[in-house]
Amino acid sequence: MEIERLNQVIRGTVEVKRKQRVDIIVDNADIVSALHSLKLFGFNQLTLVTAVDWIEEQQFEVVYVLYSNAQKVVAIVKARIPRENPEIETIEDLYPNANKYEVELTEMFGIKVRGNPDSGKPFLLENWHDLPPMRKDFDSIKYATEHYEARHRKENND
Amino acid sequence: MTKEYELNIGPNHPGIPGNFSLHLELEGDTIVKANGDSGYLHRAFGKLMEHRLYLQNVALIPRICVIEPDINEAVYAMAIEELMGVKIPERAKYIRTIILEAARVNAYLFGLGIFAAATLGLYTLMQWAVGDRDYMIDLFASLTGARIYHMFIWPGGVRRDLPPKFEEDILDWVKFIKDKLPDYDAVFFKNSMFLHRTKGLATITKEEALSMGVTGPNLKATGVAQDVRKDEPYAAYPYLDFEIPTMTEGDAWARTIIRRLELELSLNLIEQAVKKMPKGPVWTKMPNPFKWYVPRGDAYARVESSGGEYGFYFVSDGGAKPYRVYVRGASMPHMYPLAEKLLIGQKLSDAPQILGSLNICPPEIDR
Amino acid sequence: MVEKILLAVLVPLFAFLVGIFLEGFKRKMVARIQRRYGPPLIQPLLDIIKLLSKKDNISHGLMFDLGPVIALSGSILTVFFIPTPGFKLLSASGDLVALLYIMVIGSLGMALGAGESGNPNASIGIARALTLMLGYDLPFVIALSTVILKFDTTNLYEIVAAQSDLYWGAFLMPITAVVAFIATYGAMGEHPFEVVVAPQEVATGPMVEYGGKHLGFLMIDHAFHIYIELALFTDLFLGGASNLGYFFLKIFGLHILLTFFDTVYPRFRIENAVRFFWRWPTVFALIGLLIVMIGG
Amino acid sequence: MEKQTKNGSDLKEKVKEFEHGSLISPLSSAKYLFKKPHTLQYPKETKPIPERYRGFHINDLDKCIGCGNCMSICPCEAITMVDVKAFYLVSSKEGTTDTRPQVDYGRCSYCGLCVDICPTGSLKLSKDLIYSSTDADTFVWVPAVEQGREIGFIQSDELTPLVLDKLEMSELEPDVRKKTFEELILGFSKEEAQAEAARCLGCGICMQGCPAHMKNPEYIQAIFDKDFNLSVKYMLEDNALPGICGRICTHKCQDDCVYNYRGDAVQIMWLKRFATDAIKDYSASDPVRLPQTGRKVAIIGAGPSGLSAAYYLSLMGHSATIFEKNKIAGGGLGLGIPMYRLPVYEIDKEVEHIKSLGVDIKLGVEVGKDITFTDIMKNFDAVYIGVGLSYGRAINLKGEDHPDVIQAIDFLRQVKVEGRRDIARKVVVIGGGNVAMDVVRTVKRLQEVRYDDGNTVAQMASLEDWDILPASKEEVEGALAEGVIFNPAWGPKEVRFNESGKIVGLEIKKVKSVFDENGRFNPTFFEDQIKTLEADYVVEAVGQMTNLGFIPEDIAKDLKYTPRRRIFIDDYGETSLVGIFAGGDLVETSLGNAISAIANGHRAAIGIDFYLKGK
Amino acid sequence: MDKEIEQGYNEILESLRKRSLWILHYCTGCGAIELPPTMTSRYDMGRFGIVPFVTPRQSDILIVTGYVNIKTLRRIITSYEQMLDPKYVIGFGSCSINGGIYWDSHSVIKKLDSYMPVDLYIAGCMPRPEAIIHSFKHLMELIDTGKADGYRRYKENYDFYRKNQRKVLGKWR
Repeated sequence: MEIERLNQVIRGTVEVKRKQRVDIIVDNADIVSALHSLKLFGFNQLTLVTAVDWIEEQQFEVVYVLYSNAQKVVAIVKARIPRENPEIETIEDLYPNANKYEVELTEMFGIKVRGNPDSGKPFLLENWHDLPPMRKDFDSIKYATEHYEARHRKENND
Repeated sequence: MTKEYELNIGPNHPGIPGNFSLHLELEGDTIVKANGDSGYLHRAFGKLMEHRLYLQNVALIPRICVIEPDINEAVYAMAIEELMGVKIPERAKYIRTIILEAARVNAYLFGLGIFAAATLGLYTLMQWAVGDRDYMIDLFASLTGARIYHMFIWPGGVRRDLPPKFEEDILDWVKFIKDKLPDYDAVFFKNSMFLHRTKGLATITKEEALSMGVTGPNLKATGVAQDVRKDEPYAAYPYLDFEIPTMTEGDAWARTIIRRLELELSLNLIEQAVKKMPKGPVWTKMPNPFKWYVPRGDAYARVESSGGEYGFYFVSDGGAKPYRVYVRGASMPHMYPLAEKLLIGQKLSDAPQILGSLNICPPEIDR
Repeated sequence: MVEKILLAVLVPLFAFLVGIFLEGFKRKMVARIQRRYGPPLIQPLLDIIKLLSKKDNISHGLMFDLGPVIALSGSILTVFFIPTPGFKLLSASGDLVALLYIMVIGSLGMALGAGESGNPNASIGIARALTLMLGYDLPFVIALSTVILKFDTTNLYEIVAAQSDLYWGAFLMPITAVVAFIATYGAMGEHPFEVVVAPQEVATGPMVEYGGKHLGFLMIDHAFHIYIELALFTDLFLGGASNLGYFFLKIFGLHILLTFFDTVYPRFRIENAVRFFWRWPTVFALIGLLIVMIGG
Repeated sequence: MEKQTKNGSDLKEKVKEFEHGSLISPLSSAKYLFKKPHTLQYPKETKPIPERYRGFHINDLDKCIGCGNCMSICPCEAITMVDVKAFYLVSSKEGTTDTRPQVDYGRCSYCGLCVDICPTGSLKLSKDLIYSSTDADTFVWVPAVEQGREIGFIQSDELTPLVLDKLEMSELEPDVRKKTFEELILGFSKEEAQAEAARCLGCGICMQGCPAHMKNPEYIQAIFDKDFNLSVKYMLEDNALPGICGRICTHKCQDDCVYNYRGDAVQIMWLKRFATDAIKDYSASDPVRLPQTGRKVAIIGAGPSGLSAAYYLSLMGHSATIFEKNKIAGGGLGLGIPMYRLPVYEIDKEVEHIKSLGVDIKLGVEVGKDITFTDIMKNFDAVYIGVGLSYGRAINLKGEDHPDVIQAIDFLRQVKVEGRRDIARKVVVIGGGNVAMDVVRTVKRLQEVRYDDGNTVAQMASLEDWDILPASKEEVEGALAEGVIFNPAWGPKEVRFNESGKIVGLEIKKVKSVFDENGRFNPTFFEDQIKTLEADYVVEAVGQMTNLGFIPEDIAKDLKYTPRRRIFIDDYGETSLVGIFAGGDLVETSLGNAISAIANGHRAAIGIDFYLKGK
Repeated sequence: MDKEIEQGYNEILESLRKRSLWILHYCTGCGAIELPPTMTSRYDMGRFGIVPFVTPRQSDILIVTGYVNIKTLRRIITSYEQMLDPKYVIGFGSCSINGGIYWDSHSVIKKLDSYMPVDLYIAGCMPRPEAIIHSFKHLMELIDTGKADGYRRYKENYDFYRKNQRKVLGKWR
């Protein structure tokens, strides 16, 4: 197993974080090609796709976690994309189970996924008109207080 | 018989494992299209955790998956321990293993019982299995103080040491379940009617399973011995002697039998762990909860749940609260796209079996 | 005349009480196998009272309302035709052919009513019920023919009379008896043939939209149904009985057996169920018929 | 390895078992028809509830101090602290509040974190979790100890999220420190300070105990966050002299700290000291300064209360002028506190900081002598009197007018300001307070420096016994370690002289009781139990008094006093005379320590501001 | 006189009715995990004639097992309206009373009784089987004394409930 060789196949930084964990940081444009190479390299399972909202840097970090069944290594592929009009390319053709993760990405972060026909369809939420809820600038406490009334607590109930 | 129906199954439908629904398009009795509809249990744990201190989250996270809450606690603790570079005491590792395996047995007993009742109409197994599971729940209550949401595994180890006589009690329970297993086998697992209904049903191949990110018993049923307990051992698994059961058929029957075998394996693991458990402390001191900062960084912690690989992708910005947590439930790929694909071309009456055999846990999808 | 009216009340009452007792007993027995105590014996009665006392606020049209009534009246009518020791009400009573026709009324009423509800589950359930009927009716009819051939009569009273002194149909035609038992089992819709109601698949099928009083009627109908199927089998193969107590005991024994099977087998797929009935029971029914034809 | 392969083959065989079904095997379940069901027939039968069960709360209201940590840790916001005075008699002990936790069982998740965090251990969970009601509002109540509710989940001593043990402060070894006037507390390193700050729960119950109500949780949090400027900013909001308080404060806050119930209090004072030491000057930490108003305020006395008043007045935009009779600023702090506790440079640092805001400190100007009080009244818009108790109080001891019998305050001033280094070999200090401690430890140091043969004695005689000794524990322990001899519960009788008029000893008598039954100071003695302490020098450290002689008679006659002969002031420090404010040790609300004086000064500054605005 | 007879008749009915209660089989939240143990052999609530049933039409009790997501709320209300009178609602655990641990979630309602009448609340997170049986006994008592009248309240205050439902669900029908 030559994880070190990953450097030659992938444009981006590869760092062996610890045993069984590899961090790979790539550019937005290289996500699909990097994942493609990784799949050829043996990372045949897609564990999850998600995003992190780095609001101070005005960026989203899209995270793909892959698993190599043969080498027993988890690769975490990260790419930063701008927070304004975020868009990524779909990887559904590479990993069929990416579909719903990408749908979730659109729903929860507002990141558009090009090439995913379901992107933008409601998945977990129904009738949602506010900001995508997992964004840092969406204040769920405020939303919950405004929309769902709470029980007024009587004091000194004994 | 080519009349086309559209049929919504669920969310309040006994054939559906939990609160979610299926939108089916039928031609006669045959499913031509299946769409899952999730979100009935969506609580946005990722967001809720961002509001809470690290210790407060210990109370929150078991609620993600009610069938097997302890995996959440374990995986949460593991993620934080990795980021903080904390080593946990040996005894805590064993206690965690015992809890996780007992919870797994509970999940299997519950899941198989419900599977038998809610898909095949065999209520007897459910009545037995869920009833027998309750003794372990009582033991959990004596160990942790609560029946379902234990909030017992926390970063650094476990919350309390074992109560007196717990080792004997749990061994008694293991023996009790082992004695009951032949009955379960007789009435369900070796019942020709069950074989008849599940053999050859909804078969997946190894390649399909791998490409869709399928894990756990569903993958083991296709012949891949992938199990986090072996691949990336956590808690006390490195010290225990066990073999991952696999089957090659990949159908609903194999998936069910794998779970039956796993059940037995877990019972054996509990026995081993109880016998090997050393004395000593059970907790590495963690900071004061109000000033508990976790160093900046990210970690992906994973464990083997009863459904498959269960993980937290955990990001900390160095503050007192998690910055972002993504919960990777094992059921997500099992439902989307696996179940949606498997249902196509099947009879309506088999839909509950297929869903049941995949052991889909809706709260894991909705979170 | 008074006697007739009295009988017209007493016979269904007896059937109902037996049915409801068996239903209650079934729950107790199932519970026992499942290592619990189960509801009290009169629970089915309580359920029916509860259901009848409910306020209906939903109707899906006249046929929907009539369905359970037709089903129930069909069942009550059937009861009159089944020989019960000590009661003889109608002149045609006991005629096997007439009985077979009347027995269908109940299912038909149910089908009509449920079809009206517009719920796809109900339609599927009805389709299943009719399909299943096709399934168990084939071996059952062959078995009946065998019986008719054997005793050379279509009158149940005569059949019962012919079986006196332990010359039971079951001993005379064991194969046919087993087949008829299985068919009866199918007709009662218990596991593994519980495909019509199948809560997990079609959410109680035909009954999906029925609640309250409608469901109450259906449950009464079910009690009759149990009685009818078991009484018929008793009359055909277990030699009927000379008095009510004896008759009841035979039914009771049969029911214990049925309940036990119900508890330990999962459900068939509908097409499997039909295929099952058309395969072995039918073949054996034919063999039984052959034996009778050859052996006289 | 052998075993593993065996397991593997076992598994394969096991799988084979399941490959063929049977229609007969299910029938074996018939055996249960003849076995007793295992149903637990609740409510007829019950099962025992385990020891650790987490049910409804039980709260020992007497033990509970209302600190609110349970509320802060609750992940569901189920707990609110409510005022329980209406139905419960709350103790008025310091460090407690009138509130008790009220639990909303429409929120509670029964996690037990509140129990684990509870500092007093009053909160527990019960074994009872059966309650149903038609009214959702009845799910909120204040838990108490209730009949029939058994204790379930309780906290553990070892496995607690609290960090019970304090970080030991490093200090000079007794053998070293008794020979030097170097500061004996070495202070925290950055890591130590953070570790100690990390212990704070942030409940803020300590703020009540502090006379100045400093924002302890906030500045400790800032220390934990390594933002020392912010930390000092929080301090300066209520305390103009944080660095000094970080060294010599009586730290009432630490006495109230909730950790006292289960472990060691957070060392708030040392943390304060660390933060002020960590930044060179406070200019980045000053709270918002208001624009100049042009009003002038005179402040008499540059003690802690005067400096405090001046600081806050200048923050509010008034110009403050301080008149100090001594050559150095700081009042009692500058004159009386020994160097090993409070180095001079620390006072200078704080005074310079106050000066940097434009406060004019006129040193060596004694009101009544160099400038008259009337002039001040004429030239300034308001006057603040903070002259403190700058004169030692005599106890009318026989022979006390001897030159070798000295008042503590004079002695300390001589040592600190005038550089006195001579000392007798055998010294007795009368008194048991912190001043007495300062004196005796100073004496010890002087002796150690001057006589290197070790043939010296420094001892003290106090009325109070060990258990009621007013001096702080740390001081007593420090003194004991340095070799000071204690004579507690002995009262002074008279000073003994030899023929040449030199002191030879102090005769003392055994104390029967210090306070009478009403709790008033009224010592009684066993007149027959008498012993003599050898001494050739006696220091009286039993109290101080003030001298308001600088105020002209016609003004002073309207000045009201409290029954205990302190100046009467209202809530904002104003005396019975319009425009004249007072604070510090002069007034009764002061507890005779620096932090109270600082707090008085702050209060008075606010009062003066109101007064000036209204004028 | 007629009235008294009717009343007496009703009383008898109520006392019989309470002995047969069918639960709608709908796992709305995590509290549903404690229902199977209560239903099955260990606690066997079938002893009191309480069994799960499949469709709303057949059921008497709607158990709201814990938190209610807005997506679920819509289905619960539909199910509730489909049930036949008299019908009862049991709010299970903390979440149905005041939001529970999900008080700050953007998709979970806090006060169930704003949207539908609730006859009985059970404390706990989640209530243990004993508490569930206890509460069923309590509900039986309420039915016996005619106090479980949520379905009547729903009709009387229909506008109030509808307004609240609209507030969170939008104009959904």
